[in-house]
Amino acid sequence: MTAVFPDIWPALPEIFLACAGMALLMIGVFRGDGFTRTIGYMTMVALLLAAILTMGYGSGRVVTFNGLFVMDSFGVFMKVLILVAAALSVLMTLGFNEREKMARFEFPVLMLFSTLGMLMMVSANDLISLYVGLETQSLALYVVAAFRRDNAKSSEAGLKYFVLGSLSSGMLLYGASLVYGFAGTTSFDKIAALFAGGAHPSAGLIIGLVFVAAGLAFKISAVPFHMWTPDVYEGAPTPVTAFFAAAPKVAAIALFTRLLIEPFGHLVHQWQQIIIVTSILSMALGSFAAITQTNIKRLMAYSSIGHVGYALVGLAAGTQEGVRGVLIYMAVYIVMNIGTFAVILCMKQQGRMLEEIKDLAGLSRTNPMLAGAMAVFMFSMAGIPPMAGFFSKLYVFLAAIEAQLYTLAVIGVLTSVVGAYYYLRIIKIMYFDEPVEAFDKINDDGMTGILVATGLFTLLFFVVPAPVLNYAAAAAASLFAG
Amino acid sequence: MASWPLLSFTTFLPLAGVALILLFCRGNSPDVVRNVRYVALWTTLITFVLSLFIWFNFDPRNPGYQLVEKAAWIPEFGISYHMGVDGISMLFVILSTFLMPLCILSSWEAVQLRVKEYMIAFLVLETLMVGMFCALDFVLFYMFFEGVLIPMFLIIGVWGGARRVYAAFKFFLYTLLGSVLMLLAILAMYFVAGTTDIPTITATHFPRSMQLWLWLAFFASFAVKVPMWPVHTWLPDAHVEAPTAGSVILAGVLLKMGGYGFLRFNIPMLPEATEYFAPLIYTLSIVAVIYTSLVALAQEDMKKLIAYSSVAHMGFVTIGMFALNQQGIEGSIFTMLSHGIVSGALFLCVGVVYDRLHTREIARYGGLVKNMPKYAVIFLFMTMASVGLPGTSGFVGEFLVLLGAFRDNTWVAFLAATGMVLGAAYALWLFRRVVYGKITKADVRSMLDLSPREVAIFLPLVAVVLWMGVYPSSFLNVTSASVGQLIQTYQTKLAAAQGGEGGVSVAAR
Amino acid sequence: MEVLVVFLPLLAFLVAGSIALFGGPKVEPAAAGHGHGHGDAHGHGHGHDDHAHVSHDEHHDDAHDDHHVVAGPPTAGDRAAQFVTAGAVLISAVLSWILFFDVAVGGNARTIELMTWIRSGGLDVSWALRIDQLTAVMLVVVNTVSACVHVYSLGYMAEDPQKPRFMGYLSLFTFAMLMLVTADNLVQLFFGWEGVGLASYLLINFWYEKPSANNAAIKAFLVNRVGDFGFALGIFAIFVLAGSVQFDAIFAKAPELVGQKIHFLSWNVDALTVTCLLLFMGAMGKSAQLGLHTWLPDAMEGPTPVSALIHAATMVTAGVFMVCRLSPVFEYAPTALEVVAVVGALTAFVAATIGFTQFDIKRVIAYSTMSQLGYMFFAAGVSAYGAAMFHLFTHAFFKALLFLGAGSVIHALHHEQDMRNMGGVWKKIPFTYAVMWIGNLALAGLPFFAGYYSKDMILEAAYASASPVGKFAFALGIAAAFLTAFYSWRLLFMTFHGKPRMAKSVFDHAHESPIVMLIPLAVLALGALFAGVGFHNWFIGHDMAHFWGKAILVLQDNNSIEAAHHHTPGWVKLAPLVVGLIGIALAYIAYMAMPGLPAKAAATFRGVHQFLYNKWYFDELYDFLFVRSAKYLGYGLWKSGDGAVIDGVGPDGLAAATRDVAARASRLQSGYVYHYAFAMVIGVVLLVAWLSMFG
Amino acid sequence: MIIQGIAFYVFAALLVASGVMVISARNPVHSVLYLVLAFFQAAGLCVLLGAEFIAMILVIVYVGAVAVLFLFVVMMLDINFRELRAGAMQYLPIGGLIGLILLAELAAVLGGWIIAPAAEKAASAPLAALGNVSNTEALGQLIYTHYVYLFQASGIVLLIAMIGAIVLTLRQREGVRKQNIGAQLARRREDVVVVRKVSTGGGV
Amino acid sequence: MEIGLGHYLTVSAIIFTLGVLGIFLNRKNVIIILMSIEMMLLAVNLNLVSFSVYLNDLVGQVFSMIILTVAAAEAAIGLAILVVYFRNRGSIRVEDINMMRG
Repeated sequence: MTAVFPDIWPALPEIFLACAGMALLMIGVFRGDGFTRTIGYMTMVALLLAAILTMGYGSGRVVTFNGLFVMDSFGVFMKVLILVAAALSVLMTLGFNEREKMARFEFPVLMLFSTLGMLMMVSANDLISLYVGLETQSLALYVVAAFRRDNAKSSEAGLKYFVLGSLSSGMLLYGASLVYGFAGTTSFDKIAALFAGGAHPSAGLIIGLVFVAAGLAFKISAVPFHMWTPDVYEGAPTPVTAFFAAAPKVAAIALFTRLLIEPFGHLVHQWQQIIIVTSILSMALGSFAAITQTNIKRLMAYSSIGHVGYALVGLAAGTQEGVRGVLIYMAVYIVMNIGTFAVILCMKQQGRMLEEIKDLAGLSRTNPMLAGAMAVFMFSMAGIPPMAGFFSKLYVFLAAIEAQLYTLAVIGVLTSVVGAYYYLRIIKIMYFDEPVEAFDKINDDGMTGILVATGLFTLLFFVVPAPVLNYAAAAAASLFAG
Repeated sequence: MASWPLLSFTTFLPLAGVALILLFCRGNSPDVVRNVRYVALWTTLITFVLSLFIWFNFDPRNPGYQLVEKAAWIPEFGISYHMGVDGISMLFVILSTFLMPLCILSSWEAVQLRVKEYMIAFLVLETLMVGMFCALDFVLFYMFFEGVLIPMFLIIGVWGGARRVYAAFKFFLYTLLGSVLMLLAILAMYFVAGTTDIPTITATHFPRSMQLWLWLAFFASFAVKVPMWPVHTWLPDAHVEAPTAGSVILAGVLLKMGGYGFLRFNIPMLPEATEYFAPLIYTLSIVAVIYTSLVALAQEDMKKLIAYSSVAHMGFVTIGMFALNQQGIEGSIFTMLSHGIVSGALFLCVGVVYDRLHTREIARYGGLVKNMPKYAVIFLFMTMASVGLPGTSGFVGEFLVLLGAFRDNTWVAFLAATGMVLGAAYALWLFRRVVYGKITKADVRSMLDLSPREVAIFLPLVAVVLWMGVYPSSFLNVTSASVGQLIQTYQTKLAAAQGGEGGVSVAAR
Repeated sequence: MEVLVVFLPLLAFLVAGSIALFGGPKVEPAAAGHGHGHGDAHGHGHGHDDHAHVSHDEHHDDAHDDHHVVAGPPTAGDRAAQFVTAGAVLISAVLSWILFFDVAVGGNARTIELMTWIRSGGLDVSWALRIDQLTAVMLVVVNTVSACVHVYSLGYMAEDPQKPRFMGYLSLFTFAMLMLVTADNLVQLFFGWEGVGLASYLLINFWYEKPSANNAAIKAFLVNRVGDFGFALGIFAIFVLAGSVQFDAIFAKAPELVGQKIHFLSWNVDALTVTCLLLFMGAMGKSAQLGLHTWLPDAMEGPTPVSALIHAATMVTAGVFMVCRLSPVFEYAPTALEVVAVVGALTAFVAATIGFTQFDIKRVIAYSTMSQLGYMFFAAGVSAYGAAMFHLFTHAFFKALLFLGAGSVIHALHHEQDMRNMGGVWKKIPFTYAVMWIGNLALAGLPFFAGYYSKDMILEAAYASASPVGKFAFALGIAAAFLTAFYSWRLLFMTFHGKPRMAKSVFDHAHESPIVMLIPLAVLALGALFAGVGFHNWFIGHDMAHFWGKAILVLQDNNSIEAAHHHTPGWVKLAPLVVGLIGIALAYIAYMAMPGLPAKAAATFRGVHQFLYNKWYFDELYDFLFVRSAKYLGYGLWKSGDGAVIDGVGPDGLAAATRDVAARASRLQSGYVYHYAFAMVIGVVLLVAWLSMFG
Repeated sequence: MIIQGIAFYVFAALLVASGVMVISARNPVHSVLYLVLAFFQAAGLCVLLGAEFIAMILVIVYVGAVAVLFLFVVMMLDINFRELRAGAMQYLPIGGLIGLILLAELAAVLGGWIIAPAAEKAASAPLAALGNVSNTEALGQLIYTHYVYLFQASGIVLLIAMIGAIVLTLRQREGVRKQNIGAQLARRREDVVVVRKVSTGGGV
Repeated sequence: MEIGLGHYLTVSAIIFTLGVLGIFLNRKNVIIILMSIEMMLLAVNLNLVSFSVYLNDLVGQVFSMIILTVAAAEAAIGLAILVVYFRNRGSIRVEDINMMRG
């Protein structure tokens, strides 16, 4: 049992981010809050650099750090997604924070550290590294949720998120301890090897798995572990909400997927039921509860719950096609979600932020481009072709049908119709209602850029969908090859 | 000519118009608005001319797909960009492109608000409609099929009447509900056939139990679209609230998407289920014909009445196609084409008076013939075409449908033929209340007859209705080979499934 | 020539229609008709319903008057329209007489293919002109009467500002009727069939401001549609049986179909019987046979020339023509023939009973028409097709004459139609009086007048026929003949004799019609006088077989005319004449000798009178059964079916349920951390329980 | 063995009892103290198991740092405890039921624990491989080598916690005089001292 | 009276359950919730240590150490958030954390 210097190259993006984070922290400390915007840009650059580093990884599966860390195409796909999402989120926050007088240099740094935690989650190959990654991400998120510390809603959001998040961590840990006890190891590879031999899982292991799954379900806000989501989305500062809805969700889904497919891939019959149930509940709740909402952030929370339900449909299939569906789903979801939040961040009148859906009234008259972009996102989220959202749903349902989960698929499409209702309601308010007062002009090039980019992606995804689909397919394959 | 992708050009040309509008027509000055209108008109006109080339290049003797274009789209999934037309779809393409310039013209003055968006919505709609009829890949088809909802939703919702929001939502969600189930069926088919290529899937055999489910899923989508009783209630609402041109397209083309779907998918792909469920279709269609005709009698709103009549006419369509013989299917295609023109024209007729008086309530009119003789002539002509007077397009389709149905099941023909009587009843009753009688209202007295622009809208419609009524062979020739092959496919597959017994039982008459 | 005969009226219609629509002389007649760029021969133009801009006066709406008075300057193109239409039809008429001698007398039957119409699978329908003997007879009838009516209308409608429209409609009708009679297949027949229906609708509705006209027009169209419903099904049945709708093909196939069964609705029935009955249903509608007759009296809302042309001479006889045309099929369906005979006989009788209680001069003639049509049908029903056609032929002349004569009276009396307000005018309008006499004599079947030859032959044939219902038909026919004579002279006496019952000013102003109206009357009077004597040899006499050629098929066993020639007792031949004379005598007694008698009789037999006066309550019955119930049902289905049930349970119900669920779902989100934690724990507990039980 | 058994039961009983008191004590200060007690018992159990390093950390980190932190906060927030006492346990029945079910589920499973046959081999850091060293030494050998990733990552977690705590709670109060050492040090005599001649007897 | 793994696991299960109960039974004081979380983590640690010992595998104890570290960090953050919350609302009653719902 000799210690070997571990192969650190697969973890290069993480290491880079960790160093960058500390460096930026130092810069921030010495230059003060006035330097926040620069730090923000630097954070974004760091995230993008990390994305480039990730893409430079290539392919093939490498396990390092004594089996704690794994890197493969799946990881590349998810990490790039996370990094890009995080970078865009950072870009969106800059202007907002300055306007809302919460521009503090720690903010981008915390987002960066949180992103680091997400990367660790994606690469986790051991229950311990899973936990550490998860906590790295979560702790930073707890803080940013409560970042507007003079705002009661924000601090309440932080508190709720923290309390429930800790509970979920506790559950996850308890589950992990059971898994460890009943499998004798925390390493994913070894657990997988254990069941590859056809070993019948003991009841304790199953219960452990349930607890772990519950903990992770919390992170992806799947029903019934979703309860925090609407409150936190509503209460947290809008850019934070945008961030919440994007990158962490990808990371949690990635982790969840890896956990279920790699170590517990052979127990698919056991966990499939859990996933099916949560998936159905999530889709249903996401569709129904959103209908009565008046706050757009809250609505987006329910929307994200619903979307997670759809992504889980793919996971429930437990097949390579299913994972592929999940990946495509997440990729598209991230884009349209960021786009939607970019629109939400543009909702302001005379410098005042608006969060009510009815404030969008007549947007198509006062700001046709913004309304157009929002309409594209809404149709996409509703899954109406030719928007990207249609394709993402297509592939998860494809997987479900292939796995013969017909009931799940039928419930899925039916709830998507219910869900379409509230997306349409937003469009209705923008297009059919009379305008009240125009929004302020968007004079933030970054925001405009994000809107244009995400809008075009969502709208024109159908033209050349092949690259994304192919990458997703390769990523899914790498998960099953290992 | 055939060497370049004619279908794609026709499909996507309207988008070029959209681009032109977006790029060059900025602002809201009257000049810009006028330019927008002209761009839209010319785009649709050119598209129509282009679509005529499809007809010229179409070989009516060839029952297969023609002008086929195929390009890799998502090759890993067996999904390709596959376009082509056959005798069943070609005329619908022409119908769509034909109605579109008329719609633009009819909105020339009626739409003053947000003209740019309006025209863009219509142009996008045209692309989607044409694309849907050309698509030979399921995913492509579904994309166009569903995509239509978006512009139509906006058209109803933004430029519609008082209850437009309710109508738009009802339209959207109702149709969406139906079609998502179809999506699942498409996916299930994909796993059996390994591709979403429509010709390939048509050649694939599906197990009987699966066929039943698949059929129901497709049915859910198309029945709503057609619409069949009892899922028709979105139609009256949508029609009443939509702007005139929206109603025209809705009745003229969108309803046909359902009928087209039945023909393209349910019948050739799922023959056993088709045979099994044909009585269901018959029943629902007959109920539709009688029920909605009666309901139409009771209407007080012109558009609603015509909307209900559409349901009844589409009842004929579904009866015809599930008679599954040459006359029935050709008749149903013909009825769809004819209904597309005639009901479109009727909605335009309503639009004409709506533009003048801003009400569709029948009781508000009366005696129009006195001041609007030209209008009365055209309205009557279209009413008669709707009633199915021989010599107009309405007759040929209705006759063939009933003949086909009679060959299959006399009860069906018998009950459906009552629609002939009821149809005449509500149509003439409407006409009498609106056009005949004495003028009692001052505002009606001051209504002006058709303007040259309006005459220009109606003349092509009248011409086509007559053409279709007097010399329908131009259209029937196009469809016959493909319909023949469709029946052949259906019967061969059915015979194969039933272990050879039966065979091609009904001689092709 | 054949093409010219048929399409000249269409051309005329297009010209007149354009003039009516666009008004003024600026429209070049040659170019006007087909602004849509289509061949002028195909299609009946876009001027179906042409209405001039000039408005009407409004003083007629309440009364039953028949004429609208000018209230504006005549349209500039009036004259052109009149010349074109009348001229075209006159040419057609002349040509058709030439054709008649060529085809019918000369035996040159032929068919001219124009172009394909509908071709789908085995169904092959063309536009074609079938000119055989039957057609030739009809051509003559249609075009002659039509020409007369066109010319008559020039005078009768002189004061109407919408002459072009009217003339256009008349021409349109003529064209449709010609298409009907020249049809080579059932579908083209149907085209003409519906075309005349449309023209009838338009013409009844000519004075569109009158609600009664509107209603009558719709009624006519709808009742006809009910008939067409059967007709269409009959066509389908024929196609299924014979594989074609072309006459020759059907006729060739018919003998093979005897005894064949067809599964119709839920029963297996004799194929030919059911087919023929369905076709006959169409004929019943068009020819106003009992059950589907209610529209005909109401159709008198139209201008009188219309009644003469359409609702007496031509269109209503289309049913008879159709049955005769299809004689090669009907002959093989004896049951169907019996039904035809019975329906015809009943119609003849019922219509006559109603006719003698009515007071509206046109209605009386209308019921008379209906009754005569009944004769024609039972003639056809006993296989005496020649007799049916002959009666059709003669009836066209004398009935058109009667109508136009009545029109002349109405014209003279300033739009008065009620016979109770007439009387004593015979001196004022002697010419009209004379032609009315001629018409009535022909109608009543007095010897040497046209009706005598045809009607007597029908009755004899019925008596002599082998058909089991022949005697029944004969009996009803005789009864109807009696009533016919009675009401004809009742009409004559009430109208022309006795004391003038109208306002004095009206009486003083009564005057003979202009010459342009009298000439047609004269022509028709000649027809009524000589059509019987001149043609009976061809139609029903010894040249019959040669005359009809292959156009009519009578099986040897059924040849009732032949039988009538040889085996009729003398009293049968005399009976119609005798009852006719009795009828006239009674009418004289009742209306000339003892003017108070009718009222007393009506009071005595109040129930019967009311029953007859109210037309056997058919209208009320139908109104209750169909019209009201349809509207009630429609309204109910709309409000409760669509509204409450389908929408209520379907979209709206679902939406409400969704909103409800949504409200509950969001209420779950209480905002309390402990609830959230609790939910999570319960989730885990349940999942664990689920898995430990079923995992 | 007996002693070990007795010790286990004592620790376990006290652990459970203090655990109950933590969640049921009316005064949060008492809760914290019971929590400290619970930690001590847990440490005792660890010692019984032979994991003395973990036991020490429990005492040092939890008792020494975390629990005291709690205490600080409890005191600092200065809550009106009387008000908090009322009706705390009204949801006990349903909550207790769920708790019992959870416990039953767990216990049912845990009772049947056996070492999976392959589990021995699966061990990532089997004790045997480390030789005969103390628990602390063994952990030390592992944590900086095989588990250096976790070690570093924990560092980052702590860093985040630091940043977070500071960001959230540190307040730069406006208008509060603060010592500016740099400014003080950079002060030169010339900048602050001015020598003026004051005319005698004229006053200032 | 052999003390086996089962005993330890049972104790930790009880503690875990108490922690869970503490989170949702407590309606008054957020701090109690934080303490309950600590108890849950304690139970986990106990579990891990006992498994580690019985499996003769130190990984469990490494895991446990990491958890301890992270738990400390978590406590710090949690208390920081609590303080922020208290400053805003002047209360840490659990029932008051109810601004957002629906």
